[in-house]
Amino acid sequence: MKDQDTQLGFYRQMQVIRRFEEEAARAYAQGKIGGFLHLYIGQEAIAVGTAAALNADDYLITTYRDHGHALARGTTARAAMAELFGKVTGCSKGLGGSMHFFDAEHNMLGGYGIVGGHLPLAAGTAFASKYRGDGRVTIVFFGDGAASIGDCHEAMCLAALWKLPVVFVCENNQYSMGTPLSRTLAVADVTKRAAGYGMPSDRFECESVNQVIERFGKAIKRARETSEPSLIEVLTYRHRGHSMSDPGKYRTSEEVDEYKKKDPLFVLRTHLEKAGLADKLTAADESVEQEIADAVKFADDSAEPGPELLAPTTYKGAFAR
Amino acid sequence: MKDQDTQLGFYRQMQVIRRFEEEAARAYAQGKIGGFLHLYIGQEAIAVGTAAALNADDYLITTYRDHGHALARGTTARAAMAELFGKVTGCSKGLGGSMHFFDAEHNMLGGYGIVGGHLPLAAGTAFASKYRGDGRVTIVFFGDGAASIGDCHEAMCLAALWKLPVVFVCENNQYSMGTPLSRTLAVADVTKRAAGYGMPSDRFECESVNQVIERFGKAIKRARETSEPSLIEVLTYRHRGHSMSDPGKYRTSEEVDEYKKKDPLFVLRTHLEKAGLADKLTAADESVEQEIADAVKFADDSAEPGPELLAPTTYKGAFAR
Amino acid sequence: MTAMKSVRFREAIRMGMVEEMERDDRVFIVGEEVGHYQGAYKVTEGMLDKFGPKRVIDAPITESGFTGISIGAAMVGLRPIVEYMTWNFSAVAFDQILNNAAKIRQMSGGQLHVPIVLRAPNASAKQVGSQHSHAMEHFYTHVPGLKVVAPSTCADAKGLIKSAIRDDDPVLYMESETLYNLKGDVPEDPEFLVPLGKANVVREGGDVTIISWSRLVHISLQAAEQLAKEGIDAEVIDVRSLRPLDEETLVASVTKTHRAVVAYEGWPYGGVGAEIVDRIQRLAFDDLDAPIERVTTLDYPMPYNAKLEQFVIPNVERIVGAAKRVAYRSA
Amino acid sequence: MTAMKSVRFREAIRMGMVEEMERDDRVFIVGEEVGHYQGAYKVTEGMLDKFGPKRVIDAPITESGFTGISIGAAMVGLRPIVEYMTWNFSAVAFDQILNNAAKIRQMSGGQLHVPIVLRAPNASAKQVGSQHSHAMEHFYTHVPGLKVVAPSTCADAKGLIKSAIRDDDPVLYMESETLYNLKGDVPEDPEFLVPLGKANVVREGGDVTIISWSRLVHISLQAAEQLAKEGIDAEVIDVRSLRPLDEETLVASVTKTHRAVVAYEGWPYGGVGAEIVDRIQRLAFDDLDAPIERVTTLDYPMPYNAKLEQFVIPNVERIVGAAKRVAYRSA
Ligand SMILES: Cc1ncc(C[n+]2csc(CCOP(=O)(O)OP(=O)(O)O)c2C)c(N)n1
Ligand SMILES: Cc1ncc(C[n+]2csc(CCOP(=O)(O)OP(=O)(O)O)c2C)c(N)n1
Ligand SMILES: [Mg+2]
Ligand SMILES: [Mg+2]
Repeated sequence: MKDQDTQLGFYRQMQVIRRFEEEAARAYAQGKIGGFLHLYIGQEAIAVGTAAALNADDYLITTYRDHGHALARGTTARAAMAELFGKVTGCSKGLGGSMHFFDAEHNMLGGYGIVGGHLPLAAGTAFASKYRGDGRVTIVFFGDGAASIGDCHEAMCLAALWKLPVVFVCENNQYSMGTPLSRTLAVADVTKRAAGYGMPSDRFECESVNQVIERFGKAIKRARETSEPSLIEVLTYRHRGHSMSDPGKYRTSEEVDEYKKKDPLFVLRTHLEKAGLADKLTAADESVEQEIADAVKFADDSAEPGPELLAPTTYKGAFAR
Repeated sequence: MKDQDTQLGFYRQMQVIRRFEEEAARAYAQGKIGGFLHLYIGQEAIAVGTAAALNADDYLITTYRDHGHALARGTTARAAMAELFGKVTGCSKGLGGSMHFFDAEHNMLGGYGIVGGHLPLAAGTAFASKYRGDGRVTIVFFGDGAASIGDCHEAMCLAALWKLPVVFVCENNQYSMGTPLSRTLAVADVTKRAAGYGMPSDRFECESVNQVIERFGKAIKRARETSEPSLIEVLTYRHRGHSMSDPGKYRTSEEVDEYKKKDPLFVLRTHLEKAGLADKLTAADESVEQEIADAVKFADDSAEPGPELLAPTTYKGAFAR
Repeated sequence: MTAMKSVRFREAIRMGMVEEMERDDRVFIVGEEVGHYQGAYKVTEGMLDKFGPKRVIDAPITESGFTGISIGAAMVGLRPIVEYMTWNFSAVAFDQILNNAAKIRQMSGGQLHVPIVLRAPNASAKQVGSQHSHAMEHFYTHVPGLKVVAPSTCADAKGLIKSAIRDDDPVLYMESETLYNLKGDVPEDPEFLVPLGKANVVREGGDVTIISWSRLVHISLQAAEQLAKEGIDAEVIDVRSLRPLDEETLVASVTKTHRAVVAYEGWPYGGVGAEIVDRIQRLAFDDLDAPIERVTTLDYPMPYNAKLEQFVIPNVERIVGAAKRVAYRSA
Repeated sequence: MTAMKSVRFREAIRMGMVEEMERDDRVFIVGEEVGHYQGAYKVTEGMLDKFGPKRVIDAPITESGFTGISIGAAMVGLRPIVEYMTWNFSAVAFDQILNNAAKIRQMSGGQLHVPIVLRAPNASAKQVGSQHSHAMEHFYTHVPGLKVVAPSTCADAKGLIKSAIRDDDPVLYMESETLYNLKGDVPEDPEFLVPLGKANVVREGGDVTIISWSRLVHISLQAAEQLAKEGIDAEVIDVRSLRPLDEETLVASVTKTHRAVVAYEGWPYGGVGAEIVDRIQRLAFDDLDAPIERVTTLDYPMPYNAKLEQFVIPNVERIVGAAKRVAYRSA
């Protein structure tokens, strides 16, 4: 394990995401958040490891399950919570909502709601990097449920053909909504596709932030140095239902408990405790609580976006329909 | 080589397709045929072998390059030529044209113009066969240029997952319009995709009808007996441009000549000549000439479809828009 | 007398599908989460148990693929029902619907046809945002070869889904998540059918015609109540069938009221609303005493914020305002 | 005085693209056969030689993929031109256009925008049949976030493609294969721009307004000649920009002529034509002396047979007939 402060930092980042979403779930129950809310709880190590493995100016694009990636990348809990509350101080001015977090400053180029539709966009930002020679890499996330859709295929075909600096990551949490992998895919291993695209691949079960940094790091390096795309499959697990409206009845509580024992956040906490860092962990937890409480208050107190925002975000400048 | 009469039969079938298309090209130049006209010349052995390998009630679906498959399956040269001439006696009543040959009686379920869009349809007819347990197999053809498009991927994913009795055949004639394979695919071998779908595959250069019968036969048998889909890639070559409007400048005449020497129709003819069948070949050629001449005359003489056909082919029965 | 049963809208759809699946074993349903999960919005609840996995089929996220498969199956004689999780996701299957479902009858010179039903919730739900709030009828009604219906009541939900399933051409059936819990009486008679192409006058009135469908029918009825208080007697028409469109009923009403408002979800440019305006101005020109007004979703992508969403979608106030303007009771 | 050059329509588009690519190295073009093959319809002829494979990019048949890639590239500052072989094939990229190109500015709260041009030949060519003859403007104009233009002259072809490339939002640019050989004068000035949102009165007249765009402008002008012989003086308007739509110019004309015919390719249900009808009846109600008529493609998929194709697409006769009817010169 790398130096303890770094680990403590990762712990804190994961804990921010975890606690952010737990509070979001509560706010959803209170009716402060509407629409869909897809929680990332259980998968945080991936977002935190990704952010650590990337340069600040690399691009990240993901699905509607986007809170973790935004927070890890640098979006403040305030801006994130305000977005969920539909406030103008939100990262997408309250126009996007949970599924559409955008934070251009932190090169978080969006959460997207159409399964598969964002993968070509990521190949496109990578295309732009290659075109300009700016040395940036794009990383894009998709679910196991997205592996069969056309745009996933087209994005990979084109990225491989044109050698675009993009890393495709399948966050395989083993379910697409209520459907287990075995009923969506004829093969158990998504990376079996890579050879057909002529792309290198990697596959592992996510245990820790370090491991994510190392494994993603290789693919990011390859993209940056030789402009070669990669396909990575990370086995992970979401503790909650698909979205707030899903009770998740299709999984046994044994299965969920089994995975909770392997939860990277829980494992790291236990490890750091054993390493004698209990006090620092408590301090971290407390500061996270404050940060989240502050975010909720900020979101509560913020103003809503007004109708005057609609025209200039539909088109630039004056426009007659 | 199987018995000589059978071979002579294959020769005749190929010759019908070849001569049909040569005359179609001429009629196109005379303005009797409009729109797009994509010739199959050079690829005939595939259509003839396919028809021989299938049962009469098996389904066949293909692209806009569909004359060969229709003729081999049993569509008369008359109905085919009349369709090109836009006549009501055509196999699609003159409403479809070259790209949209349909002959339900012969289970030729259509030529389709949107690259990739017909592959899910073929998985669908196979789905129906499995649903009904009618023991039929569907075979579907697509070009090398179609391998990267979304619907190709989705059709294969679903056929493999649901174990549908369908054989996917990539007629790899090495060009999609003016683009050689190397500029459309990152891998040289389309069947590399098969493992990612969990599908058996086969790949060969088309030399003869016999070989097509044997190799396709295995996949058809697998589909019929175990309801397992397959992916087959057949390397082939089109002697002409992509369509009548394409002079084919992107290929050297050396390359074209090289392939003409390997032309399965030419090779078979030479072989049968050497086997002492020159007279029978001449007789076959003559009867083909008559058949095609008759088809042209029939097409010339046939009536055009009238506007009264339009409403009942848009919807069944009376309809107010 | 016909026996009636009080059910929710989602059950009415299900009743219709179940009856037709019992009647005709060529009918099956395919879509994401329609089976084990019992339907993303529980429309198909219990159907997997009843009909088994051969006829109630969970599909991976491949809308273009399973739409195409269903079209292929329909070409050779099956009668598929495709459920999209919402109509928004049909956008990735747009080519299949436009180029195959709608075209195969004609391209084949009438040899083949495509008896298929595509159904899903449509238009706004609550705060589902930019990519999940489309009113897709405005795209699909444009296409000859397709039929499009959008019921607003439980009885119509049942009667129209049954007619759609029995129809020999592709029928696109549009629901609304916001109506799934609506209660209403439906005839139990398994031969109860609501024909495609017939609008329904749901409130008679002499001063202005309000034309609407799906969720907006309920909003329009509220608007009519309010107008009544202000002395304007509105006739409300539930179009139900968007294509074929029952222009006779629309024209007859406008011939009586001389004024019309079309109120529905969807953006203002083109679409079903503009088509209705065109028909009325063309077929009832001399009877019109005022320009026809449309009350639509405003011309923006759907914002997430709840108040902005309400601002953008049509509401009672805007309908009342439009009705008053066409009745020259305000500017 | 502006120097003029006589070119063909396809060259006018190319001139515009080349000038913009010379001016701004963020502009590139991607599509099937745009490079080595010199363009399926030779619009991009010579561009690969001039700009090299980095900026003139041959794509595999993956319309959704390369549209999405171009949107992604535009999000971070490039200015892509996407050529579809024809607009028909954009149907497989429909979701990218609807859900990404049109939505990203708003979904992101204005942080990102998508300066992209999508262009291709549109509508009927000659006997290309059912799946290759779509007039796609009727789908895309419905969507806020998109702009749609369809020039009919060489000068507009050049001026509008340049404006489209310089625009900061997605612009869909619709050509016609049947116009590619048309000759006309275009200004050589690299700052010659035709603004989006401005219609053009291409023939003045006082009796009836014929509203049209793309290929049909030329047919409408022929109809106007014929009408002139019969004593009806038609004003012909080339809409050019379908969204934004220049309603002022349309209304001003109808206010003068009191009668309108809208003539264009595309099916009758909904679409741009219905939208134009709605605007006129709403904004010029009191000035209208007759119902507005539309002359459209008939409500069928496109048949292959040449005579049936001609029967189905709008022609001079049908426009003349409609104009006479609205002028009450015939029944
Ligand atoms: C094209 C499309 N079809 C359907 C949906 C509805 N939908 C949203 S998320 C989802 C499941 C996705 O599962 P997966 O890809 O495994 O990602 P996860 O939610 O597990 O992170 C579905 C079916 C959609 N958003 N887009
Ligand atoms: C979705 C789509 N994009 C583009 C086209 C235009 N197009 C027709 S055929 C063709 C080339 C196809 O090549 P290939 O798949 O190799 O088949 P081949 O013509 O060689 O038989 C193209 C680009 C189309 N028909 N559909
Ligand atoms: Mg998943
Ligand atoms: Mg090819």
